[in-house]
Formats: sequence, structure tokens, C-alpha cells
Amino acid sequence: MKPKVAFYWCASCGGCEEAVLDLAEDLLEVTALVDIVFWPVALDFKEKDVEGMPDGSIAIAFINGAIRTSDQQKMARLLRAKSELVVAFGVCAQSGGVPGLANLTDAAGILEEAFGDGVRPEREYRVDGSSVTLPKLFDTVVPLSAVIPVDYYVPGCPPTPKIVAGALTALLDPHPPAKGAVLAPDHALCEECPRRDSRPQELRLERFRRVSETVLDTEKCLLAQGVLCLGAATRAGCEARCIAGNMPCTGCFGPPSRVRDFGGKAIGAIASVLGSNDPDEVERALESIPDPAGTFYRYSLPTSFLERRRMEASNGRGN
Amino acid sequence: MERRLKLQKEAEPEWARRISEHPGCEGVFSCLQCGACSGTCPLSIYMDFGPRRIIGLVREGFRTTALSSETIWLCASCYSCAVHCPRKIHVTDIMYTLKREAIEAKLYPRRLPIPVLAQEFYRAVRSRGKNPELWVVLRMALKSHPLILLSMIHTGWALLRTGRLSLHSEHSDGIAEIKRYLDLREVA
Amino acid sequence: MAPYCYFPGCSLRGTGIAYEESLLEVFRLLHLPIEELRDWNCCGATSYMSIDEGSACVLSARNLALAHKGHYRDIVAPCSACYLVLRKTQDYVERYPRIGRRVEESLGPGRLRVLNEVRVRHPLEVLYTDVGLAKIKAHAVRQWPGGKVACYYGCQMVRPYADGDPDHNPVRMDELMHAAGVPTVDFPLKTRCCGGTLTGTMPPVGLRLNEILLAEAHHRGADAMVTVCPLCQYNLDAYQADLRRRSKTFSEMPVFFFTQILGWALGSDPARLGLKRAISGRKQIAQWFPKQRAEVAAHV
Amino acid sequence: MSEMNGTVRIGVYVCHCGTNIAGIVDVKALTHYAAGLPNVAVARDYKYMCSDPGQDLIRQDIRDQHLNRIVVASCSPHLHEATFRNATRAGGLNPFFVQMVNIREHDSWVHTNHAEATLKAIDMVRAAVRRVAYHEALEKGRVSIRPEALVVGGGIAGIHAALTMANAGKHVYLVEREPTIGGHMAQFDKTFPTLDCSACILTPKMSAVKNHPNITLWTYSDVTAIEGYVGNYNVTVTRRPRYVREDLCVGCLECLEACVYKQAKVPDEFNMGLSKRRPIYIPFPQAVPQTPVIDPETCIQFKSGKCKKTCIEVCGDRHAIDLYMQPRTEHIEVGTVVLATGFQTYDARRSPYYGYGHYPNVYTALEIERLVNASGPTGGEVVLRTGGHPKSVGIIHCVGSRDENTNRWCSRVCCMYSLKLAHLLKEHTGAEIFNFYIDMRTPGKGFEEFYQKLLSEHVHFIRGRVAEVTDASLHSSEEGQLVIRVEDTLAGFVRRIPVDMVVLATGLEPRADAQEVRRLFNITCSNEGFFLERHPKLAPVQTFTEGIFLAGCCQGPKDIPDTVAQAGAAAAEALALMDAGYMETEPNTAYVVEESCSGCKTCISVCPYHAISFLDERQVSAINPVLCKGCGTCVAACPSATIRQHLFEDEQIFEEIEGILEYA
Amino acid sequence: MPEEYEPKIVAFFCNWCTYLAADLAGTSRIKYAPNTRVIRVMCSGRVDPQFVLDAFAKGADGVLIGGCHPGDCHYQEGNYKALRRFRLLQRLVSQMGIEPERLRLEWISAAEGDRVRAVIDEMTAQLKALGPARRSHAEAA
Repeated sequence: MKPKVAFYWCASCGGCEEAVLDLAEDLLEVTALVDIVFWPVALDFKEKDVEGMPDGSIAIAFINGAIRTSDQQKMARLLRAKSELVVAFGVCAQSGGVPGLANLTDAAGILEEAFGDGVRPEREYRVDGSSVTLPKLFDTVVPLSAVIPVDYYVPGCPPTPKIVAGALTALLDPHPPAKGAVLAPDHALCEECPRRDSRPQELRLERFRRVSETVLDTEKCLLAQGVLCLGAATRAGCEARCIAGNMPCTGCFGPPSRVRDFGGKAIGAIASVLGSNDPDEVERALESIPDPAGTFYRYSLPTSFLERRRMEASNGRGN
Repeated sequence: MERRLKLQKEAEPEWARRISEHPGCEGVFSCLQCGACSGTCPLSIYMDFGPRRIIGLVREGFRTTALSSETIWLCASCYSCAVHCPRKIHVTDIMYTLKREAIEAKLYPRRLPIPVLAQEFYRAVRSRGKNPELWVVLRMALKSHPLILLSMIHTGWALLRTGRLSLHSEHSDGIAEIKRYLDLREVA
Repeated sequence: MAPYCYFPGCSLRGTGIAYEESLLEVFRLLHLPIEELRDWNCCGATSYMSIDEGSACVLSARNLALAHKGHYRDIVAPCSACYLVLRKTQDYVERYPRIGRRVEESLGPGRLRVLNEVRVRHPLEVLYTDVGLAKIKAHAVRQWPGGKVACYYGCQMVRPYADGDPDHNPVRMDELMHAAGVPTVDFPLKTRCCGGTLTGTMPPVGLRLNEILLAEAHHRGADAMVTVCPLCQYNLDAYQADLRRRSKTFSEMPVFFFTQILGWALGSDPARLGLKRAISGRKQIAQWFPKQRAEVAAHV
Repeated sequence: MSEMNGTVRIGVYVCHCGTNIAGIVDVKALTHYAAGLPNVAVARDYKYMCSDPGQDLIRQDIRDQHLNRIVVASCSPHLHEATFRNATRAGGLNPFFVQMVNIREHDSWVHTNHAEATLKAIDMVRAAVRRVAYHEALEKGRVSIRPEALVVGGGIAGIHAALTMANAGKHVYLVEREPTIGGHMAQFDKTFPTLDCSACILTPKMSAVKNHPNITLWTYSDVTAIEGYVGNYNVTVTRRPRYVREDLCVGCLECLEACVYKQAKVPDEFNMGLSKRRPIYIPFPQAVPQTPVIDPETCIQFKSGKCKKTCIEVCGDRHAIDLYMQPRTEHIEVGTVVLATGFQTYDARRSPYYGYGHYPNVYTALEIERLVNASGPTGGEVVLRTGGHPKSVGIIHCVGSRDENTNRWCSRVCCMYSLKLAHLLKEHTGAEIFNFYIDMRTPGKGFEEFYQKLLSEHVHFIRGRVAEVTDASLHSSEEGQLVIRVEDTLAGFVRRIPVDMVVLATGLEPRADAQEVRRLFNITCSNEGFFLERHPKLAPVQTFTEGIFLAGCCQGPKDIPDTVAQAGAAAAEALALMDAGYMETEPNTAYVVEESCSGCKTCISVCPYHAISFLDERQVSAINPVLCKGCGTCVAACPSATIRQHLFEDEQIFEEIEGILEYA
Repeated sequence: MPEEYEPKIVAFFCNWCTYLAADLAGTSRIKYAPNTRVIRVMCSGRVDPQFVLDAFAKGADGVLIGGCHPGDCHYQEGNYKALRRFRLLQRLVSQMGIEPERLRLEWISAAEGDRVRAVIDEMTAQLKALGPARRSHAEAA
């Protein structure tokens, strides 16, 4: 009988679900191969259905999105129990993703930001006898691997069809990759960037430009054009799709395995291409990076060394 | 005949250390004993020790000898020593510090008018906020060497004649406030 | 421009009254606005330092604080002792926390920093830098009737807080004199101490110090001495009679405040310069500055 | 790549360094702690780890305990890393499996609290233990050393260093900024304490330089650029035009006589302005080379173009005088460099109270050297600037030395040369001589004896720093003389001593351009501004830049014997390098893990040595290990952590960081 | 016993200037606060921002980077690279709620033993005033 597969989303935008659908007709091949037993977005299954399944009865659970609520934590644990393999699907599950930027503030900060003086959601609400409760919103967003053991990672925001297909075939292969592997190439994006050759050997920038600020050469290396492109620090595998759209790489595939802290490494690299030795000019150049944390940890704040803004410092309003 | 011998028990190294902690006295222990201070001092030729030997006495801790010396009182604070010292020692400040210690310890030479003047000046300013030159000098003289007055007669008269001696003594309007300020004891 | 704040100090209200008269006259002639510090008190001077350093600094600090309260940028202290003590206070409240605390105790918390917001100036330095030699030259309308002068700077104005003028060999007074058309002699003892209060406390010593200065000036061919400090002027001026009595060869000479000479050169009525307050060399003065209003010579 | 390969067995060795470390750090507790750390097979403490028995401990344990990693907690690696690497090699283990922990310079010597110092040592050892686990076997690199040497500065130091290396068969380029070599020594009359004639002992060496087949002498020249690295320096020398061609001039000096200036008008630099020279001149009779120089500042032809050019006339068909001579740049390649750029004397005008420049009869010591010199401006007759011979002379020591207001250091030579000048002046004039000193410093062979000799010559020695020199007399007996006011600190009173001549024993200080030179050669200066040696005791002539050595007063005040000794030492160190023909280099070079390089080229522009090139065919960066100096900047810059550095691998440093912060 | 809070400072000193300055401080027996732990790197340019972040993550209260004075770098320009990374890092860490005083870059030449003391003592005092840089997460996860 066909192996059972489950899909679930935690703190994510739904893009990853789209990515699955993006497989288009390939999806049919997939469904031919596997038996989807749980997929809240597409099919009508309930939590209790999963609870009913025997442990380990699901072959693979693809979980996307980061963990930021007690409910997501609970579901992740549930699926872990029922599944043979758990795959962190997409960069949010892998390293926190954009939702992870919430770590620049905390739960209180988020609610304040969202509701201000307006009506705040109540944790518990009673309707005729029974009560509805909202899951707890954590102060800190964490990656899937922080709440359950994860077997494989599929990077990307979202994972590209090629990556997804590749991942599936790899997993269904009799000889699957080693546990803990990131199912994408282990070198930086420049390697597969069509504009690599246009990157000059001598590069000394005065400042960084936003794509909106200039008319960009569609052939030339974006960094060489002063656009802060993180391709050199980011794992390959996306076929440089953003670059093709004349947009710089923002690092959604995360770093290669050798790098421990994406932002740290990227800062080391990006600072090196600044031209000036004069402290003030350097300051001015850096003003063109108004939000370092958001720039260098756009997808990986929760898995960075610092993980979040110091609680001691965040006064409930973040920064 | 004077017997010149110092027993080490007479030395007070602790005192030396304490002095070195006073503002401007941090340099005492770096002194080279080169004599630039005494050499440049216009008054050292009238002093019993001279600045160099005073510093020598201080850092060896011979408190009484240093404090009862006339040297510290003859210092007119012209700062010549301070700018010449190859170790940038604020010799003048050291003299001030010793003067204060001498007054507190009542070790200053009794018949010497200078400390008396200092104290008279001090009193006058405390009570008036200003220095009524005439009165301060008179009291100084009476309390030390009344004979000095004789030597002053000419000058005094000359000053009066030229209207340079105000007999009435002005005082600051803010004297109350000044008193309040000054009555606060110095914080160590 | 903001008016200068005038800090007379005790001497300019007594023995050094001529200094005040001539100083204010010079400022008037040069259109330099100057106001007396209201409710000022004694700077503490050297004597006070000898009894209680902390309080001595408090005394000066009070004056500085008052000046700051009056929104003055510069406080002008003609008396070298006042000048020194004010500068020293500014220096020490910062350098030595212990003194800083003592002063803060009196002035009240946070008042410390204001002390260094007013600049302590000596009139010599004001006239030299703010006015400048060129302007003095331009305004000097009178021929100098007297002979050569020896510029005597004394101690406390040049040491240890010399303001740009080299402490071993200051020249600004000489240059001002030249600008005013007054010849000077090379005077090696220009910064040698006059003995301060020693003339009063230890007459033999004090007199000797002044004798050396006056004799050297005379030996160098000077007919008068010029000073920047009331105490120096007093010492050099007031005891020449005694000195003459001590040595036959001693020859009397007038001792001016530099402002008296500048005032004259700038065309002031001699009567306004306190010249008649001189004790020594009255003969020369009488003959250099005859009673009737001197003829204003052609612009020199 | 460094991973923890196989089972790691670490030996930790804690050095007492006598009481230097053990006096503050609880070595027993430290050792006991280390023994408990993971992977640590053995931990010992010993009195002196650097001693042979200490090193034997390591050798023995490597064999007996099968250690494969060594941690030595002792002094700075700058001092003994080599020692313990050798010990490790001797034990049969690759020397790079050693990690040192600096618990002396960075701990016991700078802290007073035992508990805190011990805690710090514990943290540092823990870090090292974690780090060393990730060490790997490495081989030292080699760079070839060219056999040519550059010597900068033609004073006695440079001359001696150049001759020493040239005699050893190496080719030496000697570059001197002045028109002649000889430096300050050429200006001296006699040398202390032996009183032999300075010129007599110097000039033979000068001509030896000139005639030596292995020495290329470039005077009137400056080193304007230097690139490369030990063994392979590319040097650019700019030779200023002297307008007389060395290759054609025969040194007949007729041109000097022929100059339209019948009598000399220009102050003579060599004679400290005590005499005059012509626009065309040689600094002094024995100058090397014997080729005149034309000073365009004062030469009529250069100023107005309207000179009869009698010099060219008299030079005739030798055509040695070439008024159109241009600056020449020479490019040379050398393996080693000896810096002997010397010193300058303190400008006595900075001490106005001594009246130099104000009173004509106040002289500097160097002026006196010329004045008493037989070939000096007065032929050795001591004549005052105001005329006549001095009957009394005051020599003031420590002018611009031992003074916080000017130079803080002791210039070391002034006491002795003051004694020498005292002797010479007495000899020449029979004058009464007064020396004014703060402390008499005569440590050196025959120095104290010389002092004794002077005492017996009835020279006055007055202990006291002179307050002022003035012409203001207090008494008729002082009229017309310079009065020295000083406290005679031994007699205990102030004295006024009238003299006819005052000599200022000015101190030695770094040359005004020491900082630029330092930057040019990429070495360091001490706070005083003298060039900094690699180690004050153990590497006194080396610098922190391999292959660059120091000789003479550019490193600090010295007398002639010490200078020559140091020059010899510098030459020997340079020779050792050049004779070896190669030098082993730290294997701390960076390298690219090719398979994971994405070819982003970020690294290429950050390398100051152009050691990184981009291989177009393979589309990856590659690092030339010979050019790489191991700074690691590219490692930090590589965006994908593909460039790594031996000895400073990311893992090793992360381990160190986490080791420090791991609270045990 | 209630002992005073002692901040831990991880220091990255370049081999040629600051590390030697610290050695000099030692040989000159200059005394300073025992709160630093020095990690030797060949050049301040080797200091990977990851190192600094890791140090903070693992509980350092402060990180001090020491390099040669501008223009004096033994490797010509490494200290300038360090400067650029430091300035960017400075901006990042303050965004992460780490006070700028906790991350410091100092130029200290091999001759400036006393400057090592001055810097370390000053930084230690500042950190004591700031208090510990604990990184609590107040988390259920």
C-alpha cells in the first residue's frame, strides 16, 4: 500500500502550501505514489483523526511554518509521534523565516502593535456553557527543530518546485540522504547565478542602493550595481529566480552547512565590499542599510546565535 | 652645638603617602632631587630648606621637620618651580598642602608673620567676603611683629595721600550665602 | 557683542585703584563693553589657599557661577592673583573629584560644569587677542612723552596658566607697548617674582626682591616699569623711598599699569588714568604728563 | 578541514615560571582542574616548563601516555611557542598540535588577586583544551631569501652593517640621504673614553665602503617605496641630483675654488653653521664620495640663470658638472633590510631658560665638537662667538633629557661626551670647567675611570639641574658674563656662577621623520618614537616585520661601541637569513575549499598581498600560499565560509570562545 | 557570600599590536581588571562577526576587539576591514538589545601597554554599571 503523507502549516503565510500545488501535474504523480492522510489546507481532516492514527503510521509529515503558539507546538508534537519522518518544509520551519522577525519584540509587543488601544483578543471566551480558548502566543518564535526532532529540511520561501520534487524523490528513494540533511545543494547561489561572470574582482562600494532607486542592468551582477544581494552567502538551489526577476537574493535558502550564523557571516562579507577606510564615510555607507537585523536575518533570526532581541532590553514594545 | 641625627622611628611614611594623595601632591615620590625648584626659586636663598629638601623631607616622612619649616611660608607661589620641574611636580601645591597641615597641627613658626597674615586674611574674607587690605595688614602686624608697623608708616601715609587706602571696609552683599558655603566642612 | 564681565578683586578697590580707573578708560576708548560682576567676592588668593583649599576654590567658583548666571562669556580679572585662582579653580574642580565635590556641595548639584563655560581672561590677553596690535596702533593718537619702559609680567599671569604667551619669555606687553609707540628695553627679569605680600610680612626680603627688579630695569636703560598686576605695581612703586634710603646708587622710577600707558596713547585725559596715584617717580610723571591737557599729536 | 580526528589525548602542562606565575596563580588547583577536563589524559605542573627537564616531561608523556595534543600554560607564545613546538616534535608529534596559554604576561603579571587570577587561568586553559582538540598536523612553509641586502643610513651603524655583510659576500645597497656617508660620528672630534680621533677611526671604514666591490653606495638618496615580504623586497630608491656626476668627477675640487662666490656665504651644515660654505661644496675633506654637490637654493645659476659658470669652465673636458641632472629612481630587489637611520639632537631652543639662540656664547655640544676639531671652522681654536677665548665654561647636562616637559628618557651618552668635552675644552683653553649634572652616569668600559681622570683634572662637578642662564648680573663680579643659577644640591645652597661659555649637553631623540620611515617599512615605534625591537632582551635587533633589522640610534640612544656592536648583530641576523637561502614561515595561511567555492570573488579584493586569484577555467578562487601572510581577512570575508585558515580555523576559534564562556 | 558582579569580556587581540601591548603590560607589571579573556588572532581583520555574536550568545557581557592603529596594520588594511564590520555589527547588536558599550573596537599599538589597562579598566567599569547581559527567553517552547 502507498506510504501515508501528511502536510501541516504552523506560523507561515501559506506560500509553502502553494508551492506544493505549484507542482501542478507533477502533484498527480506524487499523489499516485503516496496517500495524503492529513492536509488541513486542502482536505477536510480533523485533529482527532490524526490522534486516532497509530504511532508512526504516517510515512512523512511535511510541516511548514515556524512555531509561535502553544497550538502549533502541540500539533508538531502530535505529528512527530504519528510520523516516521518529519520534514521541515520551507525556511520558516527550517529557521523561523519572516515570522521569526517577531523575535525583535515579544508577545506583548506584537499585540500592542496589532491592536494598540483597540479591543484585545481574550484568551478564553465562554459561549453557552462551553468555552473557546485561543492558543498561547509565545514571546519567542522558534524553528520546528526546537520543539521536535526534524529529519530533513527543505529550504526556500517558498521551496521551488524543482527543490520540492527533488526532495520527494530523494525521500522516496530506497537510499534516502543522511538524517538532518538540507535537501538542496551545499554551495552558494553565485555558483548558479547567470550574472556571476559580471562580478568584478575589485569591488569597492560607497553605499548600497535600493532596487527602486536606480534602473538596473539586467545582465550585471546586482551587488556590483550596489544592490545588497546576499546570493554569495545563500545556499543555491533556487535557480536564482529572484535575480532573473532583477531582484537581489535575500537569503531564503539559508546559509551553506559550513556557516553557523547567516547574518554574522553575511555582515563579514558585505562590510568587506565597502570602499572607504574613513570612519565617517563608512558610517554614511552603512546608513544605506537601515535595518541590519531585517536585512541579514530576514529568514533566520530564531536560528541565529542571538535568536532574539534581549528580553531584558525589549520593554514589551520591541524596538 | 646642634646634634644632627634622624632615627628611622621619627619618620612617618604613612603621612608621606597621605600627603601624596592631596590634590597637586601626586608627584612627590617621582622627585629626582635635581634642585631645579630651589635653583629657580627667587626665595630659596632665604629659606631654611628650600623646596627640593622639603620634598625630600616629605617623601621620607619627616613630618614635624617639614611642617615647622619656614620654607613653606616663604613660598610666594610664583610657580617658577612648577614650570621648571622636569617631573612636572606641582611644587607650589605641595607647599600649600604643607601650610594647611602646619596650621592644623599648629606647627608653624610662631613669630613668623606670614601664617598670621594668612589666618587674618582667612578670617576677614570669611566674615566680609572681601579683603579689606588695611585691616588685615594691621591685625597681622599687631599679632606678630608690631614693629613691622614702623617700617610701614611711610608707605601707609603715601597710600593714604594717593587715595589708595580705603579706610572703610567694603563687603559683599551675598555674604550670608558665602558664609553658608564656607561653613560646609571640607569633604575628605 | 556680549559685554565682558569685570572682576575687580579686592586690590583694584584699594592699592590698585589706578589700575581700575585706567583699565575701564581703555575699554571705553576702544568701545569694549564691560560690566562689573554683581555681588562678587574675594577670589581667595594665595593666603586662603594656605588655610583651606576646598573653600578657596568655593570662593572662586561662586564668582564663576555668578558670571555664568549673568550670561557672560568672558570674565576679565586684571589682578594676576585673581586670574590665577579663577583659572586654577576651573582646572582643579575637573582634575580633582575631591575638590569638585566640595564645590558642588556649596553651589549645589550639577552646577560644576557651568564653571568652565565662562572663559577667565586677563586684560592683557584680551587687548592682545580680541583687540589686536593693529587696532591699538590705529587708535594710538599720542606721542609717548616718557622714556623707555621695562615690561614686567610678574608670575601668576604667566605661570602656570600662560595663555599662549611663552611662560619663560612672554612678549605680549612689549608688543602692545610698541603698538602704542612706547619703546621698551630687553628685561630678563620680566617674570621674576616681586615677592607678593612679603614686602609686608618680611620687609627685608620683600624689598630686596623689588630692589633687584628696579635696579636691573634701570641697568637696562629703562626710565619706568610697566606692570599687569596691582600687587606687583604696589610692591615696585610703594617702597622706592625705603630702597633709596638703603642704597645711595638707587634711582627712583615710575611704575605704571600697562593700561595707564595705553590709555595715554589712546588719547585719554591723563586725569582719568589715575596717574596722580603714583608714589614713586612723581617728578618724571609730572614732567611727562604736564597738568594742562596735552596737545593731541598727529596720528602716529 | 579540521575535525576531531580519532581519540584525542591531551597533555596539559602548567608552568610555575618560578614564582612569576605560581606566586599569583594557584598552579596546583589549575592543574587539578585541567586534569578533569574532557580529552585530557595527563595534566602536570612544573617549575620551569621551558627548561630541558620541563620539555622532557612533554616528550616523555607523548611517548608513554600516547598524547596527541599538548597545551602549555606558561608565558606569551611570542616568547616560547617555538620552544614547545620543538619539544613536541622531539616527542614525535607534529609541532602544530600545541596550544599555548599565556598565564604570565596576560594573567599573573597583571593581576594581584589570587582567586581572580586563578579563575582567569582556568578559563583560558579550558579554552585551549577545547581548541587544541581541533588542531591538525601542518608543515611550515618556506620562502626563498635573496642574497642582497639594503642598508638605510650611512652613519657608523649603517657603514659597519654594510661592510660586515659585504665582507660575507652579500651584495649590499647602502642608501644615505646626505651627500656623504659618515653621519654624526664624522662630526665628532674625539671619542670617549679613549679619546682617539673620531675621523681617524671612521674614515678608513668610509673609504672601505666606497671601494668595496659588494657595496653599491647611493648618497643624496632616499628610499621612497618598499613592497614585498621577507626575502623578496622590491625597493625603490630616489637619487636626488647633486649636479656633479659621480662617474665623471675625479674629486679634484677645483670647481669649489672656481665658484664665483669668492668667499663662502652659506652657513655650513656640517660645521653646525659655525662656518660658511659655497653653493658648490663637499661637506668635509674626507667626505665619501669625494664628489661635490651643488645646492640649487643658493647657486646663482639656478636662482637667476645668470652665472659665469666658472665651475663648469674649470671642470673642462671632464664634463662632470651637469646642471641639467634629473632625479633618478632605482629599483632593486633585496632579501633583507637593515635600518640605521640614526637620531637627531634635541633643539636647545625648546629650553629658552638656557638662552640658546639668544646669548651668542651658549653652544650645543655638537657645535663644540666642531669648534675643538682641528679641521673644524676655527682649526681647533676655541673662539667665542663674541670673540676671545673662554676662561670659564659651564657644561649643562640633561638638556632635553630626563624631562617630562621635553624628552623623558635618559640619552645615555651625554654624561660621557660632556666629560670628554670638559677635558678637550680644558686642554684647548685651560679654562675653568663646571659640569652641572643631575646624576652622573658612566656605565661602560673605562667610563668610570674617565670620570675619575676628569675629577683629578680639577673639573668642577656640581650636582643640580641648572635653573637659568642669564646675563642679568647681581654683582659687578658678574658683569659681562653669562650667569648660571643652580642649586648646588650637595652643598645645599643656591649658587650663581659666571662663565664665558655655556655648553648644552643636548639629548638624542628620534629623527623628525621617524614616523614616516616606520610606516614605509611597516614596523612599529616605541612611545618615545624610536623604532621598536621585537623583544627588548631576546630580539633586540629584529623588528616585527620579518627580514627588517635595526642598528644604532634609530632604536634608542647609544654610544659608538654599542652602535657598532648592534650593527654587527643586525648584519649577522640578516646574514643568517640570507645564508640559509630560505626562511620557514608559519603555516597559518588561508586556503580555499575548492569544491564549495561559488566563485563570488568577494575574497579577491580584500587581500592586501594579491595572493588570491580567480581561476576562470574552474570558476573558483585560489590562494598562493607563498604570497599569503596569514592575516585571515579573506577568511572572515568569505560569505560561504569556504575560505579557511590553518591554525586559526573557525572551529578552533569557536571552541576557544565557547571554552572561555563555558562555566565549569 | 554576596560577591560583586564580575563581567566577562571576550577579547580578540591582533597578534602584532594589541596582543603585544598586553604582553608589554605584563612585562611592565601594569595592573588591570581581571575580566578579559584574550583570544589571539593574527589580525583584527580575521575577527568574523560570527565570533562576536557567538560570544554574546554564550554569555559574554562584553566583546573587545583590539587592532593596530589606522595606517599601522601589520597586514596593511586588515584593521580597516575590522572597522567596517565592527560598525555594521555595532548597529546590528543594538537592534538586538545589546548596549553598544558591550562591543568595543580599540586601536592599541605594541607600545601602548598602559592603554590596555586604561581600556580594559574603563570597559569593565562600564559593564559593571550596565549589569549582566543575561539572555533569558521567558519561553514555554
